[in-house]
Amino acid sequence: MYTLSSILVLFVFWLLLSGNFTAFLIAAGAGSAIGVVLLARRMEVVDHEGHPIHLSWRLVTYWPWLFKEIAKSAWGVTKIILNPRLPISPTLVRVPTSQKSTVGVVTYANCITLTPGTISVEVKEGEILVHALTRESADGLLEGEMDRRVTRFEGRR
Amino acid sequence: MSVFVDAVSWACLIAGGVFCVIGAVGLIRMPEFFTRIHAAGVTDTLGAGLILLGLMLQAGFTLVAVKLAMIGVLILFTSPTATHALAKAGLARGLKPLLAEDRSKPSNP
Amino acid sequence: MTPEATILLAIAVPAVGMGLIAAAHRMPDLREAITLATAGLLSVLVASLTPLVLDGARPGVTVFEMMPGLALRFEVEPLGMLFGLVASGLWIVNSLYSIGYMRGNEEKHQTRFYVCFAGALAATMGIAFAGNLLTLFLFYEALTLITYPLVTHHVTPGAVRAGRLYLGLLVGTSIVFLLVAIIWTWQLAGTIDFTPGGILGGEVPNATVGVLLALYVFGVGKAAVMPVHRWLPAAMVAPTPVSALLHAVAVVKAGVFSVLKIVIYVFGVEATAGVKSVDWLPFMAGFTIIAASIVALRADNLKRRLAYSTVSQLSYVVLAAALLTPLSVIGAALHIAAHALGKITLFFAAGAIYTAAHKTEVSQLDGIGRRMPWTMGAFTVGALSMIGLPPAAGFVSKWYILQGAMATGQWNAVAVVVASTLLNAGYFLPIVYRAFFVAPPDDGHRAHGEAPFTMVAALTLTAAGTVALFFFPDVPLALARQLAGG
Amino acid sequence: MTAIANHFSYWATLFIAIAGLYIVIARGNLVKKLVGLAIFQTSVYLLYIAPGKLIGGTAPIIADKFAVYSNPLPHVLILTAIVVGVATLALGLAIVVRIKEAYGTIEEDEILAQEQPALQQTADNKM
Amino acid sequence: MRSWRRSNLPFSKPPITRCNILISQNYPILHVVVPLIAAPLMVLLRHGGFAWLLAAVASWSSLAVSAALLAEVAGGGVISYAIGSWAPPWGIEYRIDSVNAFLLVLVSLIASVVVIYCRESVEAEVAPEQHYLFYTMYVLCLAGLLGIAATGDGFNLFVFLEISSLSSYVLIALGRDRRALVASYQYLIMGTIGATFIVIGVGLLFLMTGTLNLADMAARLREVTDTRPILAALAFLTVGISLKLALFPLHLWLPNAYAYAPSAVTAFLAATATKVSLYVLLRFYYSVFGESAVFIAHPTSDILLVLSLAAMFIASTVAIFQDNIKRLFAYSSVAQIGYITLGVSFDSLTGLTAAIVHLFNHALTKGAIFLLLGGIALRLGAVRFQDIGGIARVMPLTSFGIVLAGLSLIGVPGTVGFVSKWYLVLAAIESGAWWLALLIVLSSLLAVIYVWRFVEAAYFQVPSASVSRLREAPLSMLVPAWLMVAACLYFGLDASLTLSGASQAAAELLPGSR
Amino acid sequence: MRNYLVLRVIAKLMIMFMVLFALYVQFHGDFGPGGGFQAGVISAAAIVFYGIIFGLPAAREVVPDRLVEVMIAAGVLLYAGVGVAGLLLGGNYLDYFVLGADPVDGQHRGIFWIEMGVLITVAGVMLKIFYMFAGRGDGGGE
Amino acid sequence: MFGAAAAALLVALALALTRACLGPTVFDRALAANTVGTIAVLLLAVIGFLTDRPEFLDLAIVYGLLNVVGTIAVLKYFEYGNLGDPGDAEEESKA
Ligand code: NA
Ligand code: NA
Repeated sequence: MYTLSSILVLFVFWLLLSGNFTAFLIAAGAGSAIGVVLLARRMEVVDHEGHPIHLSWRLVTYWPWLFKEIAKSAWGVTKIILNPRLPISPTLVRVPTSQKSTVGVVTYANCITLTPGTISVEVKEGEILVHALTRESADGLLEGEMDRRVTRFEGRR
Repeated sequence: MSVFVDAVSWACLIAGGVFCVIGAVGLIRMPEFFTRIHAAGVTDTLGAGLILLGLMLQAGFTLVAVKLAMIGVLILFTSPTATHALAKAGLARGLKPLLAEDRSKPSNP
Repeated sequence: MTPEATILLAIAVPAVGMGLIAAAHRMPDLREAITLATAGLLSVLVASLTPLVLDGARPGVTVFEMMPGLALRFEVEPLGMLFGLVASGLWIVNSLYSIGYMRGNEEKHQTRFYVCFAGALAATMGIAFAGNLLTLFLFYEALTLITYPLVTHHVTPGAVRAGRLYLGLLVGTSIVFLLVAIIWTWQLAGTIDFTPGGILGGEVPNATVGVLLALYVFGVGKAAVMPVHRWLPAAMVAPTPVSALLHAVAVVKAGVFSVLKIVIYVFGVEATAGVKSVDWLPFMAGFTIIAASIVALRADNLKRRLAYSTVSQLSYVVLAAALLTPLSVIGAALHIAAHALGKITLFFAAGAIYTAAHKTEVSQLDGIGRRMPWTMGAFTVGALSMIGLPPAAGFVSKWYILQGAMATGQWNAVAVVVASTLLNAGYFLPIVYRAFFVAPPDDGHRAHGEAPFTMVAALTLTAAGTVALFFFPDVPLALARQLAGG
Repeated sequence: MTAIANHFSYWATLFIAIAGLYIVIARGNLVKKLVGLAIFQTSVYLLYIAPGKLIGGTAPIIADKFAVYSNPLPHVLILTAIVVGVATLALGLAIVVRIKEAYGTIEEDEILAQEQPALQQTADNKM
Repeated sequence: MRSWRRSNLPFSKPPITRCNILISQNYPILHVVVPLIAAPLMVLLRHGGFAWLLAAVASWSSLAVSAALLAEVAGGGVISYAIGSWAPPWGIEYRIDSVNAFLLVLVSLIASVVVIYCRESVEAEVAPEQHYLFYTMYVLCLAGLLGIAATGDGFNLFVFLEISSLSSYVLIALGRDRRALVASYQYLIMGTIGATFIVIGVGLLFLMTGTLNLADMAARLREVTDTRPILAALAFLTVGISLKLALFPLHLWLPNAYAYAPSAVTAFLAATATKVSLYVLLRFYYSVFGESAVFIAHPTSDILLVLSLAAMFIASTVAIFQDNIKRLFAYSSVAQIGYITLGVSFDSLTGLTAAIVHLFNHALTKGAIFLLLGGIALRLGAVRFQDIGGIARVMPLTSFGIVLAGLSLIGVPGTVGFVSKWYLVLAAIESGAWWLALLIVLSSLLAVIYVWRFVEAAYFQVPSASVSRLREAPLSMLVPAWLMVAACLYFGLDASLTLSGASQAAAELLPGSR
Repeated sequence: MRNYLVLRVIAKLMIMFMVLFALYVQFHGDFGPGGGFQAGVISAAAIVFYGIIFGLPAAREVVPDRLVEVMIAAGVLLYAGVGVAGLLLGGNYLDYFVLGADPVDGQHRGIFWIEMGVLITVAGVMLKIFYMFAGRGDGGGE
Repeated sequence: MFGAAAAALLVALALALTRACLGPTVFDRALAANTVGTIAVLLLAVIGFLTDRPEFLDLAIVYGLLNVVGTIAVLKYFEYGNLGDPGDAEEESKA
């Protein structure tokens, strides 16, 4: 199941990259996709973690929100950097997580890191240790908006 | 249309370049390692995103745009991963963050 | 057999002899027989060439080209003929003597000794018959190297030191001066073939001729002109047959032979006669003659005295060559032969004394003539030849040298010869006197007689030769005259 | 403009080369020396990146459907130089690893110090 | 000039007549390709004995091909071979003339002789599981050296230089003494700096001329007006090549590398690597920059002269005081390289002939010495003076071979060293510097001292118990070594072949003075 | 590091795409030289990435040491073989033009196989280097 | 305009390199190097447009991939002392 869908995804990826549709290149693409998946099976990386195909359609709703958040917080950090007084108040904080799957937790952790002003430092059972540039961004994270959205994005299986 | 797209794309490129510089300035200005990571984040997100967007607008709906998008996705996935790994490694190797407040202590006896 | 083949054989025979001697190293008798046979064969070969040369022929053979325009070439001319005769003839006698000496003193490494000796003769033949400077240089160096194991025969620290000096001075001077001189000559004249009348004549600036001559004279370290004479006394650590080889048969003779040959065939006697820049050479030679004689006078060690005598006598040849007159050149050539016979007799005698009586110092020789009459008789003949008194060969050669000097009015040279004759007498006659006219000390030493028979036979033979050369100098003289006649 | 570019590449080459060489010479740590060497080699890439007068103008990679490409393409040269540099660095590191196993250190002076007693000993033996 | 596949277009379509294989047409590349193909085969098969056989076959075929090439160009011809049929200057050109054909024969000859020797020597000195690696690196090194000699392309030259260098670093590091590692590391650092200098020099020329083809570069350099970058290129190349050829004082890597490498490697490298570097120097000086640009416009001659004299005297003096005999002869190599560069510094036909003929002669001499020392190393484990006392009694052939080759180092007539010395002194006298002639011969007296240290140790000392137990080196090592010794004597007595080759090559480089 | 959650998940996601991208570069690089090199570097980087995250033994299981050596040799042999093929077909060494029915075709084939050789060798060499150092050393640096 | 973006990126690059040189800790340098990598990727893309050679994008992708592998390799080295340690001992997982 994962194998077949992986081959398909890789083949589409190939076609996107290639843009050339000669018989040779299409054949090469198909062959490459199959070969890569065979190698990946050897590595045992073709599973729900390595190939989270089930999440793909939810990206459509999640990413725009994420981009907005990134832009907002990046602007906040920019102001801090450009402020001559450098008004920072670095804070370490533990953020609880509500995701069920590893992919979900990783997504949440990476989203925390991706939004400037907060970085996930350690991912642990049920919580993430976060370093925030200011108290405010730490507080913002603790409100749990992102946590809820990632959990929703992860979906229930 | 093309003028408008051009204008937007120029704006994106300039803004992206500026954010990149700001991130780099932050890299210099910030007092210690963990705070510097946040500054680098500006370059990685807003700077990179805007520049790639500007370039994509220039490229139009072509293969080049697809590749630019791919670079964007690549950065989107790898940048936080690398940053996180850095922060984790720093902490693990005994690098003490400069803190105004440590709210992690209570739950970490 | 063609003369060309004979020339090549003259070099090949001792070389092959080396191999045979080495192969027979477990059978001493066979080994010594091979040595004698080789020596005899060589003498016959060389002698067979003599009539040709006396008839004016100059047989030659080019073996191959070593470098473009520079061949390995042999050519027999009168001087080389004379040297070849002396060397090959004395090798027989020396071999005879060596057998007695080496066995009598129970020397080690006897095979190596005979092998190297044969090799030295091969190299000497190459020098004698060299047709150009390159060939001469090749065999000159070969002679140095092949005699090195002979000089260091005893492998004592002293022998190793002497070997270092021997090698350092001879190889050093030959590479630093002689080689440069040869290449310079080649560059100036476009040839380095030995040519009657010389090859440098005319075109070369006078000053250059003087510098070149200096390079040659000091480059040929074997001629032992002061100050490059020091290897010769040092080499006295070697067994007596080796000393005989060095002093009479091959090494130093090869040196003065080379100097004479270069003066005659490279510079040219007539061509160089008026050149001012070579005037230093007679002085250098004269100084060596006198200085070495004085050292000899003060030496108590018999072999050391003989060694310095050699240094002095060699410079006779150099002086004679430097006089640049036909008569003195005849004298020089004859002196090579005369000194060879006389000095080998003296060394044989010294070796015989050492073998029979284990005495090395002059002061120990009181009355020894009574126990070793043959030996000391021969010694006396040799001493007379050194001094230059009849009826010894030394008289003939000195006579020609003096005549040459006087004919051209080089009175300094005359004075040197006369003075050195007195000095020679001063350090040889006391030995003869002690041996025969002073009573032996009563120190309870065991009685001894003559040395082993082969040794006595050999030294008697050479003493007889010394006298014979006085009475019948025809062949050498004829050869030498050809030389002077150009 | 080309001239400026050319000169820029000269100076950049020179600067990086000197910096790299300085590290090679000044550092006693064998790995750091190799890093310096790698930096030194980097200078070459810069030099080849600014070819003033390539035969036939720009070097095409994909030009038309079928085109002749000439061999002295800067990026091929740089690529080759990189390959050589990587190989050198890897070999150097491999040697350093074995030096570390043999001597227990990768500091030049400490290695020398270990060899020095050996020299001393040979001198003593000779006495 | 004769072009083997003449093409006027950037590429030319050769007449497609399949299977008209003329192997001889491809000689200019085959001598490099054969060892290059042999190397991966060895890795694939991973078998020491097979690797040796393959290395031997590769070396011998390279020798055969090189000899055929030399015969082809001996008359003064030039063979131009376009890789991939891309006509020069677009493609990589291989260009064989009498200069590099001479070198090709030398290098492949040495390789062919040493490879026989390797059989027993490598068995003893290299761990069994690394034998295939040894031979892989050996043929790679050979291919690199041959490639340097054959190629007419500046960058390709750098690539082959690095192939040979990298493989020689590995070969040196395979030595059993741990100091081999440090030596290899030092050589790697110095060699890489040298190679990088060279590629910077080539790059500067590339920037100025837009071409990497050396012949083409030479033609275009005449038109370049801005000479400062060219001067810089000259300086970079000179320093870089001097590092590779161990010109004093850039020789510091050499003594340890030679002393601690496996014996076969020392012999092979000593006989070939520095010689090939010297060829590169000559090629750039005479064929690319041109004689006038190098020697007349700049004091190159004087600089070379001073450095050469320093090498001759200082390195020889240092050699005298070495205890490790391999190190001694390594320093002697530095000195002998000084003789070669001295010949170059005269900038005359005779001087260049002397340099080239000494290049050949010294390769034979040092090859022989290091091969024979390898025999001692095999039996004794070490080649230090305090260990070899009296060794001539138990290893007479080995010892005598070293003495004969040592005589060649001194320059005794009848050996190749004499021929070299003759021409060097002649060149010095021709240039009017007879004091230089004296210095040349004076410096060879230092060789007398260090060679005689060996003679006295080997012949005049009483063998210790450990020495007495030794046997003569095995035949498979003695035969190659004595082949070299015999060559030292043969070409010393009859130098017409080597000298005609050398003077032809010199005339090729110095066309004006023919 | 296989228990390092974030890295593990991201690595699993990326590795397949990296290898595929490498092959993309390889197959689209036949007009420009260097494709093989980049492809080799990327595919090796993918394996190295895997090795870093999942450990050297795991990487060695996927690509054994012997395979790495064979890759290096086979790549070089392929490269040289193409050259010899040109030679055997009557052209010069590395002559692509004789490899196909017409020169253009021949050039395509020639470059393709050459680049394949480069890919295999470069990937092999990079892995060899990684294997050589990954198991050793304990922070020789600062 | 691409030129302006490129110039801005060069400035950013210089600043990041400054941090890489200043350190002071290894992690600062690694962070700076990672940022340099990101900027270099962008710069490559912009240069592709500037010189009209789209193949630079492939180069950018390659660089981006290697950048992340390199950063993580460096981190692993400093955390574990070598690159090959499977690191099973570490407890972090919740899965
Ligand atoms: Na963040
Ligand atoms: Na962030």
